[in-house]
Amino acid sequence: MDSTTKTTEQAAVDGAGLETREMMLNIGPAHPAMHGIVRLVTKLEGETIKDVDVEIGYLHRGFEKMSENVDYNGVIPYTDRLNYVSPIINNVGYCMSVEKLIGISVPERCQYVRVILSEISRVSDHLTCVGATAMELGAFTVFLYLIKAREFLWELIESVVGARLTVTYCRVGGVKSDLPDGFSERCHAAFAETRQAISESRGLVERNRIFTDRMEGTGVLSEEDAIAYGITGPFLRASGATYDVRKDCPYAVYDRIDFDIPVGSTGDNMDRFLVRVEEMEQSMRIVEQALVDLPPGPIMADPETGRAIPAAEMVDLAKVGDIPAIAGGCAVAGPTLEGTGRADKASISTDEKRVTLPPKEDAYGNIEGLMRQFKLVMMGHGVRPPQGEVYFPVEGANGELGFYVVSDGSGSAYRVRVRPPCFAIMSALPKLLKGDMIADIIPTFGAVNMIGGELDR
Amino acid sequence: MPELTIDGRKVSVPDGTTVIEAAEQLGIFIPRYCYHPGLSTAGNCRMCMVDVENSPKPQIACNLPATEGMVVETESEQARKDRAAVLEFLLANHPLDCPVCDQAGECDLQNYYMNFGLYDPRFSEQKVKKEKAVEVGPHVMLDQERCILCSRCVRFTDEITKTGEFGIFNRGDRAELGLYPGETLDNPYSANVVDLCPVGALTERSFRFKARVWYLSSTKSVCGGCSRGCNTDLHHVTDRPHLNDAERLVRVKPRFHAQVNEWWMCDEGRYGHGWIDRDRLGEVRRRTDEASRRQVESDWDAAENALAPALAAANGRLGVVVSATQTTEELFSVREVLGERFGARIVVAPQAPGGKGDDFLIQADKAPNRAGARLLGLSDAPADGVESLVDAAIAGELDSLWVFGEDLVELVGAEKTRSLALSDCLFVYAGTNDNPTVSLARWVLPTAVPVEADGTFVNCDGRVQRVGRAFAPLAQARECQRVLCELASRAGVADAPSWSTTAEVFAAIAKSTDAFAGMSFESLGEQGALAASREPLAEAGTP
Amino acid sequence: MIEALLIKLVVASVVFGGVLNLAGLHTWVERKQSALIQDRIGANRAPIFGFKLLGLFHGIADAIKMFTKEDVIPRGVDRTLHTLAPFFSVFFALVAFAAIPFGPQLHLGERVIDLQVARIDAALLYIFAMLSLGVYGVILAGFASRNNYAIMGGMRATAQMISYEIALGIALIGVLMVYGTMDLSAAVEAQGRTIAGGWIPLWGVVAQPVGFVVFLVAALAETKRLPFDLPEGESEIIGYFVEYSGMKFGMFFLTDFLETILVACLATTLFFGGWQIPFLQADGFHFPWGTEIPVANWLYVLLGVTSFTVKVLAFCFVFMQIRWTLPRFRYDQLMDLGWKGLFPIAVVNVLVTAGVMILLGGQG
Amino acid sequence: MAVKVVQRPQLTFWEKLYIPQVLCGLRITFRHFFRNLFLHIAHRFGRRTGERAGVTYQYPEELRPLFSRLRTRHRLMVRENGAPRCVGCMLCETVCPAKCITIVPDEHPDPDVEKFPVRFDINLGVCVYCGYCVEVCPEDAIRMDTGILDIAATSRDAMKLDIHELMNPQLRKPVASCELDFPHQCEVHGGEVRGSWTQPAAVAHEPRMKPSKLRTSDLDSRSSA
Repeated sequence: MDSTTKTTEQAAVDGAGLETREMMLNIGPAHPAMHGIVRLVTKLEGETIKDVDVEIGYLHRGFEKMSENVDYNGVIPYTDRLNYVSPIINNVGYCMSVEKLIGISVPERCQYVRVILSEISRVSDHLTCVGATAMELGAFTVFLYLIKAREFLWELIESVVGARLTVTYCRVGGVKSDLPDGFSERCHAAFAETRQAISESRGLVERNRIFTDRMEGTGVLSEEDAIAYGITGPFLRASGATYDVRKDCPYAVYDRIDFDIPVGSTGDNMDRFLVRVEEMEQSMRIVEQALVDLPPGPIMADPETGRAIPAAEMVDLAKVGDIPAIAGGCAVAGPTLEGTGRADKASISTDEKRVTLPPKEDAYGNIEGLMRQFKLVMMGHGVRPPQGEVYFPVEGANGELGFYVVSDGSGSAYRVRVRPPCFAIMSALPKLLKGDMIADIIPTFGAVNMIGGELDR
Repeated sequence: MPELTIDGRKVSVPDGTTVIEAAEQLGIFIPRYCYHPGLSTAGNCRMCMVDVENSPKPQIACNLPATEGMVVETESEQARKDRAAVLEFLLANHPLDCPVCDQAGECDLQNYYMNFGLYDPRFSEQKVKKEKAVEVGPHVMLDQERCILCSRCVRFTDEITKTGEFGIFNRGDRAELGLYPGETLDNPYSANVVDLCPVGALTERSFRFKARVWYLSSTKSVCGGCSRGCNTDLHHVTDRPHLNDAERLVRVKPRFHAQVNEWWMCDEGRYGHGWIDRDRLGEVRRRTDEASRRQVESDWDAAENALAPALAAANGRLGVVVSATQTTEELFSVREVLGERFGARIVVAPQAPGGKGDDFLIQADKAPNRAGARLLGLSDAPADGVESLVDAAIAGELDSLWVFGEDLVELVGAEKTRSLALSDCLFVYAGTNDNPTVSLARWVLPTAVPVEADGTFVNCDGRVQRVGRAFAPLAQARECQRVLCELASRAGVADAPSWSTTAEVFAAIAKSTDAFAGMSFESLGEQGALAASREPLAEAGTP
Repeated sequence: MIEALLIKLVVASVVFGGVLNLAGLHTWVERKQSALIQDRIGANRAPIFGFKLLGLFHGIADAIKMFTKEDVIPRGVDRTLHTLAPFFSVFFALVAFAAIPFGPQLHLGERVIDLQVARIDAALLYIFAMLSLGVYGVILAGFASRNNYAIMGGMRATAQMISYEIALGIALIGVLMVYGTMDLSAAVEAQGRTIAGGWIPLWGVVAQPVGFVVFLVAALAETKRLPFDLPEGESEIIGYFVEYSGMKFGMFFLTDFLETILVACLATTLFFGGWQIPFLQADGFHFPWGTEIPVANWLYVLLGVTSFTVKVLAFCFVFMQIRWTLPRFRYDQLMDLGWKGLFPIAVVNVLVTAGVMILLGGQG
Repeated sequence: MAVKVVQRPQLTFWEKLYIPQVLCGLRITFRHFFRNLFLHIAHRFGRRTGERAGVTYQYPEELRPLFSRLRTRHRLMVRENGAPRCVGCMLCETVCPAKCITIVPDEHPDPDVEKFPVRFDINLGVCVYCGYCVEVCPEDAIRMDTGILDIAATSRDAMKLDIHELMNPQLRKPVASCELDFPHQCEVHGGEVRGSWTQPAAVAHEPRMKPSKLRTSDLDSRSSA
């Protein structure tokens, strides 16, 4: 504050009676750089920013309130739209908090699958963030190279999940489906493309003085300030702190995987850029290790999963009571349900029958499975965690993503609260921007990687 | 008074109590299919198996009398395994019908599987086919495949209605529930077997495929079908109008009340709710002019503007016909506003002729609140009270005549009603449903039906019971007491009542009427309370 | 007299028509080139009778769109200036082309035709003047829009154009000194000479390599395209034309392309021999190893015009490539580069050139 | 904890002069440019078709290869006799987080089916493509595997798919004809299908309940058929 007033006084002296006025500039809510919806009310002196007021709330979706009105699994599509660039991490975070609330753990393979897809999501998130920052600095080609790489990762996600962005993949007590055949090979191929795109993009900008001049020394935030603001994730690590939920409070199987935490030294935009670039490499490393360590699912261990019976036939036979004809068979349902059969279900979902839907064979072929299916879907009958409250953090792409879930013992949450990583960073934005030039909003805001979906919920 | 231990907790119960009842006292629920407190014990489903100390075998809790020092385990590993095994047997021949079964959502097979079963299915034999979708009576549908042969329905028809239509035929896995040859399940209490059936074997025909039970909301209420006042649960759905042909009230289920109806209710009351969503009066209507009988839509404001001055000028030249189907609160507000403030002559419409009762639940008087009217002092003493009132109106002795909810055409005949319509008397009809009288009135005021408004009925035994409010009044319809309060204040009455809730009206009743003294709307609760009355009430017997 | 006028008219219409079409074509090139750089396919629709021609008609579609779009004039703007600004921009960019020679003299019978709209003795000064006046369009647009973004864009553009014009001008002084003329035709003709025993043509880039680099950078800055597109900076301040729509916006757009072409023309004319082809002289090829191929005048002119066009297009291509490669400067960094980088280099270049010329005895 | 401090680029003198890095960048962009240009031209002549010149697809003409699991527009599965597989159990309507499914069931003459939907609408303008409906369907009656991605429409009404469009993905509004075999017959009037839900189904005209005559002996022939 002191420095600001001083410059004003100084300006008054320099101006020697010439009247100078501050210029008010509304950046956003409809502004190309304000991806997502946010408004920066800036006070400018020439090109220099004297004051910034960040206004959020344009994208309020009512996530937390909606979560109270649907059952526990019904919240998952909503979490897709929190950080819509890395939705799987949100899925994982929410599901793990509910699992903690119920007190169940998921099979190891499921944990690996969650880690693999989370890290792929993280890479795609960082690709978007780095690419968008570069694009807003004018390097459009970099953006498209990185988006191209993201495309390969999204195809990877599509092959597992059945959607690219609105994944709805995790379930309370597991994930929807197992990894498909040939996932590992496709994954390596996609990573090769990603690495190529990243290296080309680095070649275009990293040592280019135009770029480094824009990034270095702008948006500087010290480690103490970052911690004081409650900032987490790459933004905090760029300032030099080493906090990472995956290391400090390991969940799933992160404690078994070897990876580094990249940290910066000065806490400027250049560090954030470099930390994100390095994190992508580390994430790919994690995935590669996890693919090696992935415990084999029963599909691989036991090829004898029974005769394949089309689902419709199975339903019809079961309906007339011809159970011998379908007993031991494996249901061939629609392609979107690949990887949800009995063989996969055991390795990707907990065996707690009160939490997860039955394997398809049971739902189609016997009354117990059918009843279980109904009980879990019918309103007010589904998953019912015991009374209690729980907080569970995961390392989202932007930092610590925590879900605080309160259960009153009924079929839907009493309260769901998200700790979105963007929120803390956005509150530090005025401090980051004050004193910089108007053009510095672009790299700084880009490095914040503001995601309206999780910021405003 | 034997004292026994169930799951480590001690309880002492009267002699002859079974373990299942003793456990219930402790709040421990033992799963059961065949056991029903209102029926004799059969003990054939074997679901209620518990571990008893010093007993070599598991015992069925429903038929095991509590004895001194008995130690019962309901949650031991053995008991769990037993129950799961029983369930597995029961489900062996159960068809995969949840998708088409109306019971899904309130089915004890589903509930117990998730709570007590949870075994991995092993059955891999051909299931036995039996008949599906059999009409066993006007209200009930039977699916023999789904039946688990608990025999509750058989015992109901044997013990409660004593009509004995049902029986279990054949043996082993061919055993099936059926009607005795030549029988149909058409006794007046037939639909109770649907409530009794723990699975989807017996379902209601009127509810068949109308909605899913998990969409239904429930409101505690009282049946208005006769003066018995059976306690009910109203099941309704308002957020999915495509279901149940857009009718909001989907079905009525009896609610246990030890003194009134126990677990049962008659079919007449259960299926007599169609009028709530059919032929309802939706908007205020008025006659275009004196001569013409054409009615046009109007609104409450216009109605109050027109009727309030008429009331203010009535000065005793005002007649009111009320109905014993109205809640006590409605009747009371009519008495207080029209009777006390405007000096109206109030006549209660007499009991409709031809009503038949029986010695179980059904009463001959089909009006649910005649006792309430009597307690409020609105007696239907002269049998021709309505007729003389209408005559007076036609003769010009009355300035205006208000009719609440009754069909004058039925009471005094079409001819008289028509001449009333043509007379100078201001004929106001306030009611819920369309009838021949409505089109003759000068003003038609739509009022809320009991399920759209709170209120109380006083049954034939003098029990004051609350009618629940399930959903908002339809279209422009308003609660009767609100209409009257607003009219009174619009007419400039100095001490116009200003009740805003039913509880306030009831408090006023309790203050002014001895029979209700000491009661409050809240204290009535789910069980109701007996009105203190010295007068003999309508002839009635307890069930 | 009338005949001479007609000839001028034809030449003028060929030049301006050609340049405007080239600018239109630029939109297509920009799309397609960026697409190829970025592993995309680029615009390939807008068929006419089923012919798509790799999306060439998108320019026409754009033009139709621009013309038919609603022309919004926001409330509170200075209507006159707001309307005038785009015309200013386009006009000055366009008239500057008048001084560019795009081919050698054409002999038509006994008539000698200059392939140049106006042969001006101080052509370079004229072009500078026109370029400088172009700033008015921008500042007027920014000022008249009464919009903070626009005014910032206008101020940035003004500062940038004025700063870089100085470096640009000084960079060209070296060239002037080498050729000793401000007449562009004469400058081009001067570049027909060779050095090193006739092996290397004495193009400006050979004589003035540093001047060329400075010119190229400053000229790019003049065109307000990446990495110097601060006045637009679509992710920062959107630009001085933020309040324009329809064809008025289209005119600013067009100006951008026209200026690119103008700068490419200038670079060609001053540094890459204009319409000259190495070893080709008015009467034919004279190769340093002694071979001579006679060439008729019409062919000579044709080759000259082709050579000029190819060079201009090549420059446009490179400019475009740079635009899709580099990020954008920041305002203060841009000023630093202009005043602390290019300006001193240009001055030193002039001094060195002068020194060398004195050493070589007055001739380059 | 393995911590890796990122290396900030230290620019050399030459790099600070912009030019080398500009050239370096141009090398990358030129490489892409000429490679893609070459491939485009080669593709024109039918050569090197194995390598793609761009990663983008020409959408309406050229569809991206979709993974089998991709959730696309819904369809209702059809029995061999042309009737819908759906029995109207409403699990999908219940689970749908967007509440975009509307089902009205009715009695089916076949006692083994019992129930079928006379109305099954999905409002695609509201659908979030979570796939829950497919996952919970106990009859394998609804699937999201049509591969149809272009579900755009010019009105909100056209985004509401009725049972005809769902059972036959080829059908789009206005429905020209109804070939579907319901227990009732549909009639098309100017693109509008009537007879199914405005009018009660044909079976409803008959006595609503028909006692089943199915015996266990019939089973063998049924299951073998």
